[in-house]
Amino acid sequence: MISPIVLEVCVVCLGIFLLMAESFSVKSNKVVLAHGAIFGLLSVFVMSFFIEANPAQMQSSGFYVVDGLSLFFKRFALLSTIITLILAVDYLPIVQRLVPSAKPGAGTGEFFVLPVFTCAGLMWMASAADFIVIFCALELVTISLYVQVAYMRRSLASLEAGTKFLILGALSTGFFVYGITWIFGMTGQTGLAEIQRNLTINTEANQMAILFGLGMVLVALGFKIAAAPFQFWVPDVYQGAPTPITAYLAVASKAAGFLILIRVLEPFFTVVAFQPKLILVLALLSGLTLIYGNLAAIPQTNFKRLLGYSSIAHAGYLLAGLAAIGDAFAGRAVVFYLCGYFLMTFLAFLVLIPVTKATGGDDIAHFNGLGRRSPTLALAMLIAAASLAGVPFTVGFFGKFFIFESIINQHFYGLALIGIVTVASGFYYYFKVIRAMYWMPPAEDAAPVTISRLSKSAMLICAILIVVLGCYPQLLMRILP
Amino acid sequence: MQLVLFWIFSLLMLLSAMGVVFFRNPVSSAMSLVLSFIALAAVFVTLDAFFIAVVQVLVYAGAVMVLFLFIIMLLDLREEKRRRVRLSAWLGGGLVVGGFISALLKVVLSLPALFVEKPALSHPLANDIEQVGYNLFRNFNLPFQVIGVLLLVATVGVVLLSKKELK
Amino acid sequence: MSTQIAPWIILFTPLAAAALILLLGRFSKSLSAALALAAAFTGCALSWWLFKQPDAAQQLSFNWLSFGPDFTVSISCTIDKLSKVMLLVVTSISALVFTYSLGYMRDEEGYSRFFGGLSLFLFSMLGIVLASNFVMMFMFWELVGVSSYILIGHYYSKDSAADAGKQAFIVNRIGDFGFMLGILLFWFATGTVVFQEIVDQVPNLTIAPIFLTVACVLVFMGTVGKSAQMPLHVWLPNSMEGPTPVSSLLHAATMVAAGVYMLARIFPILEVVPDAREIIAWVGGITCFAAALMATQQSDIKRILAYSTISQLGYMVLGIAVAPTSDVAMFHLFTHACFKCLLFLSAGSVMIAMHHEVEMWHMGGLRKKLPFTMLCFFLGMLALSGCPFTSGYYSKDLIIEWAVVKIPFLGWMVAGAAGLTAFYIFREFFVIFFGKARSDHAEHAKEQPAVMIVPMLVLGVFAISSGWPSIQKNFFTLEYPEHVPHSLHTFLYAMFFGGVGLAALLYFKAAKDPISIPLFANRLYIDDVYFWFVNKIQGGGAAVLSWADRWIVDMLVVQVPSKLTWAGGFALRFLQFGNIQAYAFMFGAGVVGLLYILLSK
Amino acid sequence: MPTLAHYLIVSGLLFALGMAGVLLRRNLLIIFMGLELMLNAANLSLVAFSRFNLGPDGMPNYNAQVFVFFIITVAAAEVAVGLAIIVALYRAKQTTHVEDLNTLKF
Amino acid sequence: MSSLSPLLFLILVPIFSALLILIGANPRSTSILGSAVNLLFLLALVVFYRPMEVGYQFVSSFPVVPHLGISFTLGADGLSLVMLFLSTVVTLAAVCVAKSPDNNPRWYYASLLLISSGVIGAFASVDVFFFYMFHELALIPTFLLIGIWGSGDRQAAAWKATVYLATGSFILLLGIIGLYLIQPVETRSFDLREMIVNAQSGLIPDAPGVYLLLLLGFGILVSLFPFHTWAPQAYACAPAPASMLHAGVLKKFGLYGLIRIVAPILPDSVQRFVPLLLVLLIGNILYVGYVTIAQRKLDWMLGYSSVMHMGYIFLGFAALNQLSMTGASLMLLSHGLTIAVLFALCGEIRERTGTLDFSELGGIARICPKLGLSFGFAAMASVGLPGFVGFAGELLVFFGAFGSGEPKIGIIDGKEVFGLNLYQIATTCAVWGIVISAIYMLRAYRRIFMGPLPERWSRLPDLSGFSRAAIILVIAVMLVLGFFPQILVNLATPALLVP
Repeated sequence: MISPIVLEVCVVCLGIFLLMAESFSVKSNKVVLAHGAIFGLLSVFVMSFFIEANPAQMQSSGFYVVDGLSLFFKRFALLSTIITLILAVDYLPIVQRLVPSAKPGAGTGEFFVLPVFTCAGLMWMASAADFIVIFCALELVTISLYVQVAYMRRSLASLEAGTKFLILGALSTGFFVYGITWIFGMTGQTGLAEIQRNLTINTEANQMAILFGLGMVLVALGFKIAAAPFQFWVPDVYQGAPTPITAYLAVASKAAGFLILIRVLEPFFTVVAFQPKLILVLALLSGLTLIYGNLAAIPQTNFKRLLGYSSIAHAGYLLAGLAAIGDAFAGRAVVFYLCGYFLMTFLAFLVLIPVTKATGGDDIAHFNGLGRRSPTLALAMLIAAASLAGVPFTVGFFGKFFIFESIINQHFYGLALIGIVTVASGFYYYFKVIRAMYWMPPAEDAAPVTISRLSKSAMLICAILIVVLGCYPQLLMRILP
Repeated sequence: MQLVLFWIFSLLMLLSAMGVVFFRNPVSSAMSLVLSFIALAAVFVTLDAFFIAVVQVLVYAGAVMVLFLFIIMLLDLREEKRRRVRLSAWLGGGLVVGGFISALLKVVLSLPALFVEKPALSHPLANDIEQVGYNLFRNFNLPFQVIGVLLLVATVGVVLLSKKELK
Repeated sequence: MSTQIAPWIILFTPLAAAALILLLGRFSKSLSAALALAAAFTGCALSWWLFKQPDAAQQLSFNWLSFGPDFTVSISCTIDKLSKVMLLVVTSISALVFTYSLGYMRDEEGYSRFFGGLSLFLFSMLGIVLASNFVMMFMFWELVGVSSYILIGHYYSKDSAADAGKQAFIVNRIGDFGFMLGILLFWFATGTVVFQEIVDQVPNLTIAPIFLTVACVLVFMGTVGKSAQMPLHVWLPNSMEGPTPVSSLLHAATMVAAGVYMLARIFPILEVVPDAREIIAWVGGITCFAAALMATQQSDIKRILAYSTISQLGYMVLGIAVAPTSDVAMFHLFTHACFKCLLFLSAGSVMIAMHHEVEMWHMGGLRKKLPFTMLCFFLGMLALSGCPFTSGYYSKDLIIEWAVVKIPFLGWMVAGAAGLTAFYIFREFFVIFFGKARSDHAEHAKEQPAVMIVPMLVLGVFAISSGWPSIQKNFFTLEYPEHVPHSLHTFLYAMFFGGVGLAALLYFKAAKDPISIPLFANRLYIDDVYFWFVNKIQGGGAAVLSWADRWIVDMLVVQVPSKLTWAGGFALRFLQFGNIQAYAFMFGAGVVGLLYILLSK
Repeated sequence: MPTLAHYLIVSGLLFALGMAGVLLRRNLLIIFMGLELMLNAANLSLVAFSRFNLGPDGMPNYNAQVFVFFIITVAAAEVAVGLAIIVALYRAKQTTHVEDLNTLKF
Repeated sequence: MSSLSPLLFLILVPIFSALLILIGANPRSTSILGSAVNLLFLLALVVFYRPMEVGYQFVSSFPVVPHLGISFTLGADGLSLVMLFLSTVVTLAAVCVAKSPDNNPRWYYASLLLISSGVIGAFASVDVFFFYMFHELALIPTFLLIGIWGSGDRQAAAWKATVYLATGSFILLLGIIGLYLIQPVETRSFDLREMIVNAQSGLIPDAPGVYLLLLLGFGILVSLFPFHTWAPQAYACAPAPASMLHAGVLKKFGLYGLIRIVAPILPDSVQRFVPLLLVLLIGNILYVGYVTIAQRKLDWMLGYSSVMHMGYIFLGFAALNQLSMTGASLMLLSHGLTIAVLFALCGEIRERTGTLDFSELGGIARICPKLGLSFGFAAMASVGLPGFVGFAGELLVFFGAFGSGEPKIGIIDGKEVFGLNLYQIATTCAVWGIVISAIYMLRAYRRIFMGPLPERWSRLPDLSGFSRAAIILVIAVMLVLGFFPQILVNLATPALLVP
């Protein structure tokens, strides 16, 4: 058996190795770095199956936990990084154009390396069982993402997105730290397990202070997962960031946020006094997020931005699932939803990049006539949009179904009612893409759409998984922690 | 005596922090920020956290502030021009800040335990450098390494973002 | 051949013929005609045979829809005196009219379609006759409606024919609405739809007289529609747009009489509901008189006959309402079938000779050109007008007698209608056959071939003789009222001769109508009121509803919610106006809000 | 003697001032300074908590101080990256005003 | 239990045909062949069906989400067979009538087949969850069919129908979840059989909220007044085969669900809201009926007429007795067949003349007698003429509904009373509907096929080829079943669990 921490060490080593390879290589084509990274991460992914989940055994004096959930999220992070790298390879021409470089290809190698470090951060987050580790890993992820969002320095949009992300991210970090401070102050601990132990012996006055701290921690995590009203950065940053990074933000970063949310809330849910309040807050956040994400998406015309709103909307559903955590299956429902979200969002981005390259833009109008220009891509997008909207026989439908089953079981009828409006809006805006692809005639000067083999196979896997899991979700449910 | 020191440094810190917020010239803001950092270091000392106080001065007042000033000079920032005063922004900002402070006060004032006098340390000359170092390298080994990677990434990022032309 | 099988053969041969014509008709015209004729003659022969047989105790039946005891609709044949007589009438007249049609339709388009329609009609009509329960009757009731629709609209390229067919169907449907409700009420009260079983339960029903009255009146609505009683009579004159054999068979002899037949079928129930009978009597009496009035001012040879039919149907309905047995009305139905059919066939013969001219003022002097036709018309006319010792004399006077006895006012009114009858029919006769030829066609008219004349002559014989007591006693068991005022007979004679005389005086050689009564000529303006109602009230109302559906219902249910959602989205978008500080502010506001929720008790 | 409440309130005020800086100032650099103030406020609270809640051995809870150490490090890294982004932005757009950053909206 | 259900074959054939078409097989012949195979296979199943046995046959079950009791359970009883028959017949007719469009014929046929597979799946599912899922399979194909190959204001129609139906479906999903959750925890299941067992053993409480959700959801899908406005527009704008499948089969899903699922499980809640439902369905019959009269175009008129006819079926459901629900089942079939033929013919007319406006058409029967004859048959079937299966359905609905409820007629407490209860008032209104439907149907026939033939239409081709065969097939089915409705009754009635 391998020691679990080896996984992160391998990833970090891979990153460092790649960095060195980048600086010593003379070739201008850095794609080989990406391939190396993908291969390396895949190996780590395979390696992860040789690790035994053992919740009882705390590694490294209580900072590092290896339970099923963390292993699952490690794999989640690895896979999303791999797909981000695939996207990045596709996106390379655009990055090259928008990075100021003295010679062709300069400054693009790091574009493939930074996600590897982010991945390491995500994996640490997955195992973090102590606020300090959470904080450090979270910052590793966040700071590396600042760089990646602002990466295309010749694009004002990218810089603007980077700045917005930076300021608001730092603001949320401030709250996060301050919140942790208070929790620490009241419990004297930073480890989640110890906090849980201390919580039970707290006075009522202390509880208020703990809630004060916890509230601020929630705010910071709300920022990560794009919950309203902490979501304002999302559409702008998603639109401005390099597309692969947008995908990475949308999937990996959000999933990590949810994981941390689950982990952090777990000890507090055990306290009877906290439970109703926390659930109320989660439900409120969920309602706001659902309404904001879905309604504001309706008038969108830019597809990337639309995906930004969509990611807010999905955060709303996920939060609703968390609010219903009292239901025995709500936790699994949330994780299942995240996996579905992973597949469909990445599939959408996988289609978006070739379309952007061929048409020069990422508006919905740029998808016009895709059904005739490239039936395969259009089909993939159709599947992605259908799944995002929650059409049956896609994984998105089951995700929504599980969530709503849980929330109705927990009697959150208000959320269910909001769900009616939001699901309807969802159909509207996701189907706008389908309309563009199939109803609209293609633009006359559109260049032919080409797809690399790597992204084609990624697309295929995503699409097939969406449909297969949409028919037989148990396949995934069974391996969920 | 401690109380006096506390008040002096705290007020100094808060006032200079207000300076950061209200000075219109960025350089003045930066200078008051330095002052605020140093005052905070002094407050740390009143809390027997000598190591942290030193780090505070070194890292913040030393490195971070130099960075800030450098950038201010580099960008040649002038005084903020008087743009239209956004009353609504000030009002809204004030409300939010006020709301936050009132929430904080509510919490603090409801906790009688917070008004207990400072207990004496069992070992008045506690070696906090040793303690912090011990913890850092033994217990907190994992976050420490994470921070290392973080710094590496930050370095790479800064190079990538600030070099005029990448080679 | 048993008496159980025969009715089934009678019933289904025409359906088979219709189906075969549908499938094969386009290959051969004569095949279609042959099939239809074969069906009609088979039916006719079997009906006569069946009439001679004693009633079978048990009839074959098969369950068309069955839910056990609650609700079962079976297709089964009732063979009793009533249905046997009606079978005779229907099949015999059909056989004659079918034959006549061979000649009448020889040059017409849609020959096969015509015979197909006739066969379908025969099937449906026989179904009504044989029906043993309300639902079966209702089914065939609807089917005669549709075959009538097909046949009236035979010349569908003509707007008037197309409209007439549609009108006939819809007006009949209005009657069926009531009929259906009546059936439902009967079923609700008795749990069955079978006539005999309902009749068996009549004693139980009489404890709720209002209910029974309502049910009977509703069922009577079916008659009102089918037998063209006021106020649903308007379709019948318009139905004259169909080919004349159709008018003759459906709209004079058989189909329109189905309503009366149906009343006769449920006569045992009606017997115990005096209120309903009173209503029926008034409807019949008023129809009888008003239609006769309208007939006096028409100039279309078929329309006069149509109004006459309505009027005569009024007699029959009245007969059901006032006479102690249904046979009184059935007797008139029987004689009327003969003479009215004859009149129509004669009119058809005139029309053929006149190249489909129906305006009688364009005719004149046809007595020399069309002697046989004139003779037939004359015979039918005598019977219709109640000339002594013709069939109509016996049957009509009996009804009038009963009416005078039961409801004197109505009785005297319909006795007056008898005079009107003599007047309008002789008016028509004189204008067509006497005077000078008033158009080219009239001058060059030619007599019809034997295939048309022979059936007419046969009917002529019946028209005169069928009322003779020696003949009718084979078919009916009549009851005669006692205490009939003596003046009545005198009055009736006076009416007959008065009518004839007045007609002769005014019209014997008239070249144009010497009198003009717009109220009658315009059918008491009833059609105009309906037209106005349908176009303005119903059409306008529907248009308003349609508008409301688009602009109110759709707005409320679809547009407003969707637009609101859209507007909500549009408004929320403006929170996203790009400024970091605004974002930070909302972030901060969110923090404060969240803290307050968490910290509040 | 100042009590824990003193420190916490001072730290809270510092945090609020930092927040005010973020909310009210329009220069990105100064906003960033505000963010640093917020982190400092957290540090102050942490140290105060660590000093007042003595452990069983009667010594401060040094974990908190380690945490402060981490926060300072992270803050430094964040400042470095943040300033690099601001410099890049300035190079591209000649501004550090938040109001000029409004191409991405709605 | 574990052996594979032959019904799976029925579901998969259209899907595989669609895939083959997308891959490159000849779209038209593949889809016709696939649908024909499906129809024959279904007829074979009907032959092997044992009508004497109670419960589902050809059952196979495969757990999909064990912790929620969801399993992919296929099975058929008489009623499902009837609906499956409807689906396969209409599918065959639809693909026969379909004319290959110029753009993207592959997707066109594939979409049709996907809808078909969805409805077949829905009717073959015993599991309520899959029943729902399969229905939703039609959502995207419908969106594409109307949006790409529609006519008129197709975009607006496609949007409206899709988003509105999706909303309705979601409400329905919430209702179904509610239905699942009101069962006692230990016996919760989505399996219809188990749900009914629960209901029969009194374990399911009266749940008005759940019922209202289900009614609203199903109601939107079935175009219950006032949620009907999507339907006429969508049907008017959709290409003929899509309208056929949608109006003919897909829309029956909702009523089938009400009769099949809601009636036996929540009878008390149904009873509780009967007045509301009666008012709404009278809205369907009378209000929509008069709106239909005002239509000036055939496609809109047919759309509204199909909405109107839903009212009768709702009446059959609301009365909740064996007669009426059997009547409703019969009407599901009859209306499906009828409206399919009507839309097919409507498409044929549109294809020939390019217009469906009554004021521009006329006298077409002279030039296209077969078209006229078929339309005549269909119109007569639509107005509920005896001889067509619709008559039996209407009759049963009327009788069933009229006999429902507390009697208010006769001698009650020694006093003579003559009053109608709610059901009877509703039935009276519904019977008036037969007049309304005659008015609009005959008017349409009159305007299009009768009257003088305008010069511009003097050279229209008559019905021919596959279209003719398909239409004849459907009409023949209507006639045969109209003459022998007892076949259907014997199949459907045992499946109806009357509370």
